[in-house]
Amino acid sequence: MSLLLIALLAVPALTAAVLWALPAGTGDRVAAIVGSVVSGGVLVGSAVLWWDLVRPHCPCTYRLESFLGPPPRTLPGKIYAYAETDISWIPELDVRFHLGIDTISMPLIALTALLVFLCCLYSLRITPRAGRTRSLIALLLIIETGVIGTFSALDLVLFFLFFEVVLIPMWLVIDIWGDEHDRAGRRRAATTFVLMTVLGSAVMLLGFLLVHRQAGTFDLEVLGENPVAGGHGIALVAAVLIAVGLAVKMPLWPLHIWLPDAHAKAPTVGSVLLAGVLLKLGSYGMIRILLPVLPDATATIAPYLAGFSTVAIIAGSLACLAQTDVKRLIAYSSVGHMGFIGLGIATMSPEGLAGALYANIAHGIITGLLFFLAGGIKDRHDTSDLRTIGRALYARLPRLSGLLTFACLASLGLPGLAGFWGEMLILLGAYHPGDSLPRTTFLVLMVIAGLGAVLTAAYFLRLIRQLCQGDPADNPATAFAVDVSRIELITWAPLIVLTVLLGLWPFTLLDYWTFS
Amino acid sequence: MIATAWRVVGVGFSLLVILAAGLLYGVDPQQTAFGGSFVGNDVFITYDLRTDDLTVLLLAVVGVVSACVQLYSIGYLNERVASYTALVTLFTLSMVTVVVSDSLFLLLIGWELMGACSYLLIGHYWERRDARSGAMKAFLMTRLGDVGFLFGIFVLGLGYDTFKISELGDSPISPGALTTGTLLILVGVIGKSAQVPLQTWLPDAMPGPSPVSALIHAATMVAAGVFLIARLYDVFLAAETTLTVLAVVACVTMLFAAFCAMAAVEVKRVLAWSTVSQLAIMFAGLSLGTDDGRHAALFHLLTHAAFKGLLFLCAGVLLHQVGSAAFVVLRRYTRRGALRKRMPVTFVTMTIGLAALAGVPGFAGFFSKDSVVEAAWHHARDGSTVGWIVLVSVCLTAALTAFYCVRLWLWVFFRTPALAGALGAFEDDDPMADLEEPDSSKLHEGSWLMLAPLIVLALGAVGLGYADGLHLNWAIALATTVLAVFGALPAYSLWRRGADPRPVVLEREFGVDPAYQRVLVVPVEWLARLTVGGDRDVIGAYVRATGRAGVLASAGFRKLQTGNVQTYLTAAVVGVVALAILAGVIGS
Amino acid sequence: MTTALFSIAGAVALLAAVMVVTSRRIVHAALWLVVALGAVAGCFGALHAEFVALVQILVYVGAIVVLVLFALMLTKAPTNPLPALTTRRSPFAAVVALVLALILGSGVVLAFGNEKLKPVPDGSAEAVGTAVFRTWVLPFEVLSVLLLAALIGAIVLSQRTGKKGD
Amino acid sequence: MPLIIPLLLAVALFCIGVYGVLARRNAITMLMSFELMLNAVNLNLIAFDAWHVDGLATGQTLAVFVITIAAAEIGLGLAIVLLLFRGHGHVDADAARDLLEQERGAEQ
Repeated sequence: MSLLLIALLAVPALTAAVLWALPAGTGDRVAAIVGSVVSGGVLVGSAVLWWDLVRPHCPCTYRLESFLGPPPRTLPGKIYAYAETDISWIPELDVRFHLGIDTISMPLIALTALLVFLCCLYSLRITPRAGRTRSLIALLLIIETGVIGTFSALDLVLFFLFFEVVLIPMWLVIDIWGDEHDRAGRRRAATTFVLMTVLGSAVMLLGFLLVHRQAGTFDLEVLGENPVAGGHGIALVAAVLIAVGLAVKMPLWPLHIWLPDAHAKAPTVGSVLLAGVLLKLGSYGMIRILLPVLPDATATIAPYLAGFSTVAIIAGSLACLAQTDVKRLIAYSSVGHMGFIGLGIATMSPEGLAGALYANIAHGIITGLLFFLAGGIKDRHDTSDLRTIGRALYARLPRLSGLLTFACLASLGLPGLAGFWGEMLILLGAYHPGDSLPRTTFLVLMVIAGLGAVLTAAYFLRLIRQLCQGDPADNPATAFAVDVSRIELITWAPLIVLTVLLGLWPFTLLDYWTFS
Repeated sequence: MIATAWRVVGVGFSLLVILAAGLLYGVDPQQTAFGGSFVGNDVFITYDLRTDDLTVLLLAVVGVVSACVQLYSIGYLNERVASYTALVTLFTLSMVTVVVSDSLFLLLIGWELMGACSYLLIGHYWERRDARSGAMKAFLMTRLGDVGFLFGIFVLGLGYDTFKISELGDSPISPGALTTGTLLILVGVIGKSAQVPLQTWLPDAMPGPSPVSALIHAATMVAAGVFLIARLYDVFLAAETTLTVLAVVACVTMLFAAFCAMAAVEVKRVLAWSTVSQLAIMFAGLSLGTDDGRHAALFHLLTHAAFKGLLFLCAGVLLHQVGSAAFVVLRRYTRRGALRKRMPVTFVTMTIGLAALAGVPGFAGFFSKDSVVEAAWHHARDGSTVGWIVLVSVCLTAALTAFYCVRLWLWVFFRTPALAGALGAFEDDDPMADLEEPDSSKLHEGSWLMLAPLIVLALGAVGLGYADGLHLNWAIALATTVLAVFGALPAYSLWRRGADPRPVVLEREFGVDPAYQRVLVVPVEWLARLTVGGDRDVIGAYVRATGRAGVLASAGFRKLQTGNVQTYLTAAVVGVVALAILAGVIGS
Repeated sequence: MTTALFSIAGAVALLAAVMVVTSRRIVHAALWLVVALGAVAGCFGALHAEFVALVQILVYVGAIVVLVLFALMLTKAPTNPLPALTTRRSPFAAVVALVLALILGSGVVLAFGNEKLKPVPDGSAEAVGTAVFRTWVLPFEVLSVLLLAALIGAIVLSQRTGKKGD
Repeated sequence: MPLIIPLLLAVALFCIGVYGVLARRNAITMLMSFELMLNAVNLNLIAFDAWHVDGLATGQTLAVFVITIAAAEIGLGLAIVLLLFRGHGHVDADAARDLLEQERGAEQ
C-alpha cells in the first residue's frame, strides 16, 4: 500500500471534481492556478517516488552485476514492483486493484506529470479561444490520472480501465477547444479519434480475456512469473488482439489515420498531451503486457510488427514531405517516430527495448516542445497552414524559429540531443534482434529504417526551409509584439534543457533498463 | 553586447584548443573514460577521451584555423553575429570532440553535430535560395552517409565486442564483418568528405559565409573523414577490400573533381572542387595501406588546411570587398588592373595559396603531394596494382590542379592582352554582364583583422612544407614539377588568347546533380504525394467507409420498421415458427 | 355416434372458418363467422359440454357477432365484394400458417395420436356452476374486474369528445 | 372417439385464424380471425377436459372464462377500430402507419 502513488492518482481526479464543483463565476485564472499548483504537486510527488524507487538499497532496479559472465539475453519478465497496492476489487471477475511502479514505468509517470504541469502553466496565460478554461484544466487533470493509472496498473483489467479513462476527456478537449476555424473538421477528428481508440481497446480487452482464459489471472506480477507459453493457438490470437489494440493507440501504420487529424485540430495543450503522453500508452502496453505475458506469441508476430513499424517510419516520413500544415506535419512525424519505437519493441532485444523506452521519453519531450512551438506559431498567425503563414520566420520571430530549428534537429535524431539515443539503440537492436527472431528480416528492416531516418531529416529541413528561411522581402513582415513571451519561455525551458541533458548524458536513464 | 561576448568566447575557445594541443604535445598516449552504461549484455556505451599524436596534430590544425576564422569573421560579418559565432564555436567544439574521442558514440555525436552546424552555417544567408538548398543538400547527403557510418559502428562494435576505438582490433573478428563494417564506415566518410558519389553537396555549400567555407574545408567537416580513417587505420589495414574500394573512390574523385574545377566560373566553386580533389589525394595516400601512405596523407591534410583555409579567406576578402566571387564580376575590376593594385595583400597571399595548391616547388603543397606520390611509388614498386592506380591518378591530378590554379590566378588578377579590355569568355550567359561599369575607385583592401589571418596562414602555406623535415626524392619532385608545368602551359596559352573553352559536360559537372534530382528527389516527392494520397484515399477511405456502412446499415434496418402492424405480426409469427423448428431440431 | 356428430360439426366449422378469412365481402365474412362459431358450439355439444355450447351460442353468436355487425355498419363497410380485402402478403401468410399447422399438427399427432377420449360425464350447468363457484371463485372474481375494466375502457375509447378522439 | 380429431380441428382453426390475422386488410376481419383462434383454443380445452377427467371441470370453466374474455376483447377491439375509423376515415390496417418514423432527422 503506497499512499504516495495513490495520491498521485487521486489528487488530480479530486481536484478536477472540485474545479467542476466551483461556482461558474470562478475565474479561469484561478482554475489555471489551481491546476498548476496541483499538477506541480504531482510532479514533485513523482520525483519523490522516483528518488525513492532508485535508492541503491532498493531491490527493484534492474542493475546488472557486470563482469560476472554473460547471462542469457532476456527481456523484462517478472515485475519487481515498488510502491505496491494490491487489494481485491471484484473477486467474482478475479479483478484486483493492483498498482505498482518499476523503472520502466517511473520515467513515463514523471514525463506525464511534467507535461501536464507545463500545460497547466501554459494555460495561465495562453488559453484556447473557446474559453471555459476551468473545464479544460479539469479534463487535463483527469487525463493525468488516467495516464498515470495506466502506467502504474499491474492488473490487466485495471490497465484497460485507466486506458479508457483517458479517452473521453481527450475527445472533449479536441471537440470543444479544437481548431476554432473548422468546427466540422474538429468534430470529425475527435469522433474518429474516439471511435478508433475505443475499437482498439475493445479488441485489446478481448485479448486480455483470452489471456485470462489461458492463465487464469489478470495479475501482471503473476503473469510475469508464469507467462502464457506457446506461440500459436489461443496465445497467438491473444497476442494479435492485444498488439492490434495497442497499435491503434501507438499508432502503427495503417491504423494511424486518426492521428494527424486529432493532432492538427486539437488545441495546443491537447496536442502536447496527445503526442507526448497518450501515444506512449500504446508502446508502454506492448512492453509491459505483450512481451512479459505472451513472450512466445510475441516472437511469432514480432517480424510482422517490425514490418509494419518500418512501413510506418517510411510512410510517416513520406507523408510529412507533402504536408502543408505545420501541426499536421508534426503529427505525421509522430507516426514515424512511433514506428521506430514499434521496431525497437519488435526486436525483442535488450538494446531495442532500452531504445524504445528511451525514444518514448525523448519523443514525449521533443514532440511536446514541437507542438508547443507550433501552437505558438499558430496563435500568432491564426493559422497553421504553411502557405498562409509565409516564409522567413527567422526575420519575424527569430527566437521562436530558432527554437523550432532546435526542436526539429532534436526530433530528427541528431546525436547529442535526446532523439538520438533511442533511434540508435533501436537500430542496434534490429541489427542484433532477439534469439528467436529471423535476423535477415531485421537487417533489411534496419537498413530501411535507417533510410527513414534520412527522410526524417529531409522533411524537417523542408519545414525549416519553408517556414523559417526565405526572403523577408517576399513575405510582408507582420509586427509581433513579443517574440517569445515569458510564460512560453518558462514552459518550454524544461523541455529544452531535458532535450539537451538526455542527449548528452543518457546513462542515468539507460542504467534503469539493463535487462538481463 | 551578446555578439561581443560570443566573439570573445569563440576566439578564446580556439586559443584554448591551441593551448591544449601545445600541452598535449609529446604526452604519452592515454585514455580516460567517463560515464557509461550497459544496454543488454553486449553493448557498453561510454564516453572516452584519448590523446595521441594524431589528436595533437588535429587539435593544432583545428585550433589555428578556427582562431583565424574567428578573428577574420569579426571583420567579415556584421549581421546575426551572435548566432553565427556561437555556431562556429560549436562547430569547432564538435570537431574537437571527434578528435579527442575514444568512443565511437562520442565520435558520432561530434561527427553529426558538425553536420548540423555546417547546415546552419551554410544556411546563414537564409534569404538566398542557393544558400537554403545548399544547406539542405549538405545535411541530407552527409546524413545519408552517417546512417552507413552508424551501421558500421554496429558491425565493428559488436564484432569486436567493444565500442572503444583504442580497443578495436584487439579481439578477433570475422572477415565478413570486418569488411562490411569498414565499408559502412567508409560510406560515412565518403558522405562527410564529399567523395564520389556523394560529392555534390560541397560545391553547392559555397553560398555560406566564406570563413565557414574555410573552416569546413580546412579543418573540420571534410577533414574529419580523413581523420577518421587515420584513426581507425589498424582496422582498415586488416580490410583489404575496403582499402581497394577506398583507392578506387579516391582516384575517381580526384580526377572528377579536378575536371569539374577546370570548368567552374566562380572562385569559391573552383576552390570547393579543388578541396574534393585534394581530399581524394589524402584518401589515396591512406588507401595504400602503408605507414608511409598514412603519414603522407596526414602531412597533406596539414598543409592543405593551411593553404585551403588561406584561399577561402582570400576569396572571402574578394567577396566582401567586391561583392561577388564570380569570374565575370571580378574581371570588370581586373581589366582596369584594379584588383591587384587595390588589394595587394590579398593578391600576394592568394598567389601563395594557389602556388601551394598547384604544387609549385618550395611551397607546402608541393612537398606533401610529393610525399603521397612517393608513398604510392614505393607501394607500386612492391607490385601493387592499387599503388599504380594511385600513382597515375595523383600525377594526372597534379597536372590538372596546376591547370585550374593558373587559370584562376590569371583570369582573376590579370588583364588579357588579347581581349583589349573586354570581359572575355565569361560574359556569355551571365545576366550580370550587362551591368554598367563598376566604380573601381571605391575598391580597397579589407581590414587588418581580416588580413592578419591571411598572413598567418600564408606563412603556414609556405613554411609547413618544411615541417616534416626536408626529405626530397629528386626524381619524383622533378616529375611532378614537369607535370604541373604541363598543366599550367595550356592554361596560360588559353588565357593569352582570351579563350576559356568549357566543355559542356564539365560545366555541368558530369550531370551528376540533375541525375540525382531525377533518380532520388523526384521519386521521393512522387512517393510522398502517393503516401498522402494513399492515406487520404485508401486508408482514410476504409475508415470513412466503415462509418458510412454503419449509417447505411442503420438506415436499412430502419426500413424494416414499416409502421404496419401486420408486418410486425408476421415477423413475430415467423420468428415463433422458426424457434419452434429450431427447438424441434435441437430436441430430436 | 359422437364421432360422427363431431366430425360433421367440425367440417362445417372448418369450411365456415375458411370462408371467414377468404370471403371478399366483409358482411358475408361476419355471417360466415356466425356459422363457424355455431358449428364449434355443435362440437362442444358433441363432446357433452352442453353448458359451454350454450354459452358459446349466447355470447358469441348472440353478442359478439352482433357487435361486429354493428361495427361494420358504423365504419360504413361496403357490402359489395372488395378484391383488396386481403393484402399482397397473403400467399406468404398462407405459407406461414401452413407451416405452423404442420408443426402443431405433427406435434399433436406425435403426442396424442393414440389417445381415446370419453365424452364428458357431466357438462351440465350445475356441474360447471359448482366448479366455478366452489373451486374457481377467485379467478371468476378477477375476471369480473377485468370485464369491468374492459367496459370502462371501451366507453373511454369510443367517447367522441375524448382527448384522443380528434 | 380419438382425441386427435378435436385437436386437429383446433389446429386447423387456429391456423386459419393466423392466416386471417396476417392476411386480411380490414381491421374488423382481423378481429374476426382472432375469434377463430380463440375458438380453437376453447375446442382444445373442452377436448382435453373430456380426455383428462379431473372432477373439477377445469377445461369447461376455463372455456367459459375465455369466452368472457373474448367478449371483453372484442368490445375493446371494436372501440379501437371505431377510433381508427374516426381518425383516418378507414379501418385499413395496412394504411395505418402512424408508427413509421418520419423521414426528417434521418441524418443528423
